[in-house]
Amino acid sequence: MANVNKSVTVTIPAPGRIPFSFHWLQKLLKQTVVMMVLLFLWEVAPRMGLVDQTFFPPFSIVAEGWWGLAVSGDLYDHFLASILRSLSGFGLAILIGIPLGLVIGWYPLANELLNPVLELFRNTAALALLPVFILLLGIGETSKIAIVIFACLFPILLNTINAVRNVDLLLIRSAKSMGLGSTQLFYKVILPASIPTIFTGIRMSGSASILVLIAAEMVGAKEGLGYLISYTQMNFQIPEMYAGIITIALLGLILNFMLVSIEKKLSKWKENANG
Amino acid sequence: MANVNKSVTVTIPAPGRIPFSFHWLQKLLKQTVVMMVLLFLWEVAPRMGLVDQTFFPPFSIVAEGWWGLAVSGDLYDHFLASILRSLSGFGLAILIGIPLGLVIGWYPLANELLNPVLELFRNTAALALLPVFILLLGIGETSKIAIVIFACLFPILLNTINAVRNVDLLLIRSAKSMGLGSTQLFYKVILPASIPTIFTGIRMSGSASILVLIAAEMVGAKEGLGYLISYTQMNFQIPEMYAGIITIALLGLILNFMLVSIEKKLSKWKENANG
Amino acid sequence: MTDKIQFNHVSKVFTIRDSNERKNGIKEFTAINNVHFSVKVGEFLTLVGPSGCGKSTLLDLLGGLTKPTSGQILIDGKPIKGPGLDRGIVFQQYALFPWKTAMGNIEFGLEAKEIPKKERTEIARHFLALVGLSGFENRYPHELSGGMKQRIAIARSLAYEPDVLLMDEPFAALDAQTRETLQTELLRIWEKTKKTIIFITHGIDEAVYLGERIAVMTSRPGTIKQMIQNPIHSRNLDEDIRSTPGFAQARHQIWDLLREEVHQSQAFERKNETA
Amino acid sequence: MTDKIQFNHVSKVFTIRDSNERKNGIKEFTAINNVHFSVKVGEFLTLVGPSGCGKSTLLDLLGGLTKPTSGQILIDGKPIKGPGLDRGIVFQQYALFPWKTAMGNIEFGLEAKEIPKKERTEIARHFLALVGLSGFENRYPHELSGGMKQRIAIARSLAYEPDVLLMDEPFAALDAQTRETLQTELLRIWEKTKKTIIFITHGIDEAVYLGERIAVMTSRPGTIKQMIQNPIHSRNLDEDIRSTPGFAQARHQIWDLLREEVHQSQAFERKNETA
Amino acid sequence: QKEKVAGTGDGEYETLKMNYEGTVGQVIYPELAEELGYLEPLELEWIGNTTSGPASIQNAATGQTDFGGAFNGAIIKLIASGAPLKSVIGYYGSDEETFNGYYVLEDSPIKDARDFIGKKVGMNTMGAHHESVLKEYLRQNGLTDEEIKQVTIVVVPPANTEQSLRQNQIDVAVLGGMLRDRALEKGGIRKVFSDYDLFGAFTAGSYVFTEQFIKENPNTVKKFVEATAKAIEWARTTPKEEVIARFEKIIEERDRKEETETIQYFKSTGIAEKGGYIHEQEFQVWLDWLEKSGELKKEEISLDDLFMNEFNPYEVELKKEE
Ligand SMILES: Nc1ncnc2c1ncn2[C@@H]1O[C@H](COP(=O)(O)OP(=O)(O)OP(=O)(O)O)[C@@H](O)[C@H]1O
Ligand SMILES: Nc1ncnc2c1ncn2[C@@H]1O[C@H](COP(=O)(O)OP(=O)(O)OP(=O)(O)O)[C@@H](O)[C@H]1O
Ligand SMILES: [Mg+2]
Ligand SMILES: [Mg+2]
Repeated sequence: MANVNKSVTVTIPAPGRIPFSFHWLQKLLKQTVVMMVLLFLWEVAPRMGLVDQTFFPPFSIVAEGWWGLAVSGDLYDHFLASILRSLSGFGLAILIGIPLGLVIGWYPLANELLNPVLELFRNTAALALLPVFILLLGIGETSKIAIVIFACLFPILLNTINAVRNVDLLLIRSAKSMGLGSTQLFYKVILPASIPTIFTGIRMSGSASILVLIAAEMVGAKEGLGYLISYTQMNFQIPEMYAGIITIALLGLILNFMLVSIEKKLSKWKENANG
Repeated sequence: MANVNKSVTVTIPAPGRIPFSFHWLQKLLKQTVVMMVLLFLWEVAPRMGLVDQTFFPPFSIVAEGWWGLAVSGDLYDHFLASILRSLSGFGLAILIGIPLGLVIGWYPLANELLNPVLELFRNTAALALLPVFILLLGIGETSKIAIVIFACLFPILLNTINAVRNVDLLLIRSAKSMGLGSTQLFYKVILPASIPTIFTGIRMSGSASILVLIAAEMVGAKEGLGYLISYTQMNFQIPEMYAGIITIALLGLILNFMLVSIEKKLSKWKENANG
Repeated sequence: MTDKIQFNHVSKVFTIRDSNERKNGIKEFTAINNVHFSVKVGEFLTLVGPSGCGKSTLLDLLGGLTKPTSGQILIDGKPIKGPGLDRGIVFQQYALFPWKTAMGNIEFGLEAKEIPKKERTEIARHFLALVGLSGFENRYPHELSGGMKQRIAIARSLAYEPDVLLMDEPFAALDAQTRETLQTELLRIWEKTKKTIIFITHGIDEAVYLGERIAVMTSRPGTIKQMIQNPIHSRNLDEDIRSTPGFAQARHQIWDLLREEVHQSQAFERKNETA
Repeated sequence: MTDKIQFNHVSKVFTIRDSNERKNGIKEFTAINNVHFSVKVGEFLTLVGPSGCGKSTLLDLLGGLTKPTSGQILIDGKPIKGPGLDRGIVFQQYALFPWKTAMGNIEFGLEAKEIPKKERTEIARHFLALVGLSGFENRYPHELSGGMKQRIAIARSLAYEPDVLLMDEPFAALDAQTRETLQTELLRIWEKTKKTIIFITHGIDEAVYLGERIAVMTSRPGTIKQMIQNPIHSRNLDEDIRSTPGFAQARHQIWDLLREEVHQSQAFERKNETA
Repeated sequence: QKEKVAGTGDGEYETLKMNYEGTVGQVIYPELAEELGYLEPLELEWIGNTTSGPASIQNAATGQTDFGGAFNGAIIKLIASGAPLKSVIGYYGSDEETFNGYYVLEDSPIKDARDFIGKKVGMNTMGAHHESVLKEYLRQNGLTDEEIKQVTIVVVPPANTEQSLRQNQIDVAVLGGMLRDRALEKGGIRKVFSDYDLFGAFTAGSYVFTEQFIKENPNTVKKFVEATAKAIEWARTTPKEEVIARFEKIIEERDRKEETETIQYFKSTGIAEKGGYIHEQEFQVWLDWLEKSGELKKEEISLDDLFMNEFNPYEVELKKEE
């Protein structure tokens, strides 16, 4: 899907808008306030007995638990294990998906033949295959990384195929008129023109890599954030469990932020690369 | 993300292409052949001992297992349970996400305030919250549907917000020049203009709903395809496990197909609504 | 004849964000300055001027989409309150609603006027025929050529029977042949309906061909530089009036007037852009 | 003067899918028929004709992007083998590579010619200056106005020093002022470099203003209807040549020739479209 | 929906329907009690299958189910974390036929506790029986806390346990019941120790209710414990073949799309005492252990907080014996 963002952002002026120079600071302030209110609710609701304090401890206790894990170094170990798995699966998916997608997209026959198979795999929920991966690859790193690869591969592969197939015909003709051969055409036109669409796929894969990994780590792991959550849950260390969840959310935010930054850099020649 | 597909499909002519009139039939034939080859490999590889037959039974045995489940009615029960959960979670996410997104997108202040919170939630892997949902909502239907809602909500919500914010300013001005008030503007311009982008979100949610549900059903359920898989795995009914996986893949395909059809119908006024 | 529209010393100042300065400074920017002229009932006035001189701004003011910073605009002697169905705007880009058919688009303004469905259809059919597009009722905008789209936009503005038609370079994006055809058609419609028309254009030929009077604007900040009474009266629409000496002479006069303005504005822009 | 380009009874037939028929029928479609003319070295030929008469097809043939069905096209007496750097094409839409800066785009053809980096930059700078865009080296296409983009496209075609420049309605999408400026610039460049130029246009004014000779084509299937030697020779570029009686006369002659063709082609299209 | 019956006198049950989680392919004693008619007029309402002991008692604590069952150590942890639960009757344990063994490959270098350091032990749940027994074994054999920490615990789905061991993905596999019998049939593995070796015959896990549920439904709970105790006694004293046949019947009749294969491997209940009566020692071991390892503060919890036998019909008889 070669998505060209053609639209204009409509900023409907709010009545009584504040002078512009303060705007940025004001925004940050307001957003902080919203966050504080949410945390305050989290703190107060269990203390007032609105929710069961044992299973939904107040934020301060969760924060304490998080700090304990952080100081002991456990959190870092789990975090590291998860991010390494996620990144290696994700990275391998990129290394497999992009070249394969380029080839499939370039040869219409390949695309025609493989399309239904790819559609089938893409629509197979990765987690349904978790038992298969465990059966075939065991419970070690291999199966965890493999399932991350599986989950990440299809968004990247299908976006790459689409990107290649949707390169503007005009650009191809233009390059041909300048005497470019097939190889040069591929490297100098098809590839750069495809990058933004490919990156959409990469960004989709980024969140998939974490989602699937968490589930995989809950089964047959000895470290990682998914393991941390299920372990602490089983041992009724509820604050620590929430600490693990918060860490995963942060991991997701960081990964997304990184990908958006890279995307912006790579497609700075596009009008609106929206995050 | 208002994605307007501006690109042209480049069909690079393959050498020695076959006369057009047979094309469609030929394509189907070729694709069937590819599928058959894959199934043949699945059949032969375990029989030749390339993979462990216990954990990767030949296709015929899996098909037999599938047939057994289908005839006994078990498969239907599991399938029904899963699809009902998936659809109700998905449906509720739509019912919540779209109106909420419309409101947030329409009021810039709301968007400004809530943006970081939404980003945080969006990047929190839904499955990490599975223990929390179970703790708070129990192991019944509520928590399973709730996690499906969570997973589906954010793609829909964020796409709706973006859709509203990116409505072409020109159309708004045009409608205003015809004397439309705020309410009419919303119903007659903002809403229809947003539909395609909203639908992108809905389609993303569709696959998320299945992925997450499978994982949720693996923990604490008494029926559903996820339960079927984990249960059969525990009981060494490996062919039945594969049968469950195949059924999930089919469920994914069907849901995707349905959503793409609806999308095509709703955005037939668009140049290229690509699936 | 009485005055239909009166501009009384109208100025418009925008406050814009100064993107050059880091500190989010604000800048005042005078788009049009002390514009003072009037248009008679049933008159066809064309308005030419260099790019960025404030032509569209002037039209927005007249359409009630923005308010003047100083001065007053009167229609039928009364000041403008906001947008209204007494004025129809045809925007430079065809601002058709992409999700509505040709018919639906023409009916749009009529819906706002709350005319019953049946009557609406009748009126829409009439105007569709007027712009020569009977038989295209159910086409969506993307299924129409540029010229057809613009004709629909004109039909839409005519359909709700505004007294005044405001047209902002409506033919700019069309190819020469279509443009000439539409110009001829517009004159026919004007003669038939006797609306008051203000027509903005970049093209000197167009201004001379269409206008009873031609207003030439200065470059930024825009004011009316000169009002020219067009000497060409005989409107035999099937004759090649553009190739007559009278046309060439009028054209030359405006060319001279505009030349200094265009040079001035281009020099200004180049300075700005390289800065 | 010797002939640079020779069209020897060239015809082009497309086989197209018949979308009306259900059975995927094929239809033969003659785009141009028995085109026979030649262009001298250093000549500026303009080509006018109704929409769809095969002008672009003719240019594609000349550029080597497609092959004639019958007949032969010679350049310097030798038949065309394929695309080559001896001919430069400027396409109707600015076919700039969006991921390359203005400089990068101009250098593109030079890269294909394997000119060393340093020299490339020098040449590119020279041509950037020639089209009056020094200082815009590092802008990406989306940061340039339409007129600027087209000037870059022209500079790119000039940069690799083709003997023949093929231009397909290069100024069609520009506003009138920019168009006139570019026309003047093109004539300047032509006088400086003495290239052979074939220039396709819809605009009669443009054809008369630019061409030494003007080829008028019939409507579909296109052939050369008439070759007109343009009587206007004195090219004082700062004079308003378009307002002289000589110009008006030449314009009128072509207008008459085209009128019947345009009517014929429009009738044909309307029939087709309502079908 | 629970049907409340007014009054608190004998025979008037406050709640007639009890929500519970079952176990795939197995029959739990309350189910057996229902089958044998001991439970009447109470009824069991199956709401799903449990995934692990800790999850089961957690669901009981949050009111998802009315009772749950888990390893005694897990029960202590949950009570310590603030959930007011009470164990009422034991329901599983180890004896010489039914036990969990810690197996290694025939040629493995692991011979005794010291060899576990730095190795991976695969088991199907964390925080429960297998883990605690392992740690107790290591502790009894003189390993320090530091050394015990170096033994890695890996969660492995039951179906994969044997395979993982044979593929060297884990060094030690905890095997019991059907899994153990199947693995032993194939051969090539040997036992390092078992929970039975360590403790002798002992009851390891109990059913729990929330204190609130017990307070509000004393008669129901009493009836439940009585019936379950009698069912346990029945299973303890009836010939194996007959028990298996009864289990098979129950499984077939309840129609939960299960296999009856697992049940064929039933050998004994493993419950050490009559009617599932809970001995102090069965909690004390884990309490001590948790206190020593620092997971619990000393005297944070007393035995009285953990269990009660007063509903058990065999209490009187057994108390006398003591
Ligand atoms: N909403 C706005 N905020 C700030 N500046 C504006 C706004 N609208 C227009 N301008 C500025 O006012 C000037 C006049 O704009 P306007 O669109 O009226 O020009 P124009 O004569 O229609 O030009 P063109 O012929 O290119 O359409 C321009 O410099 C433009 O940048
Ligand atoms: N690749 C192709 N396959 C089939 N038909 C084609 C192809 N290219 C062009 N045609 C058809 O040939 C005819 C001539 O097309 P061409 O683009 O040369 O016209 P043109 O004179 O350039 O028109 P315009 O002025 O609108 O650009 C058109 O009817 C077009 O539909
Ligand atoms: Mg304008
Ligand atoms: Mg063309």
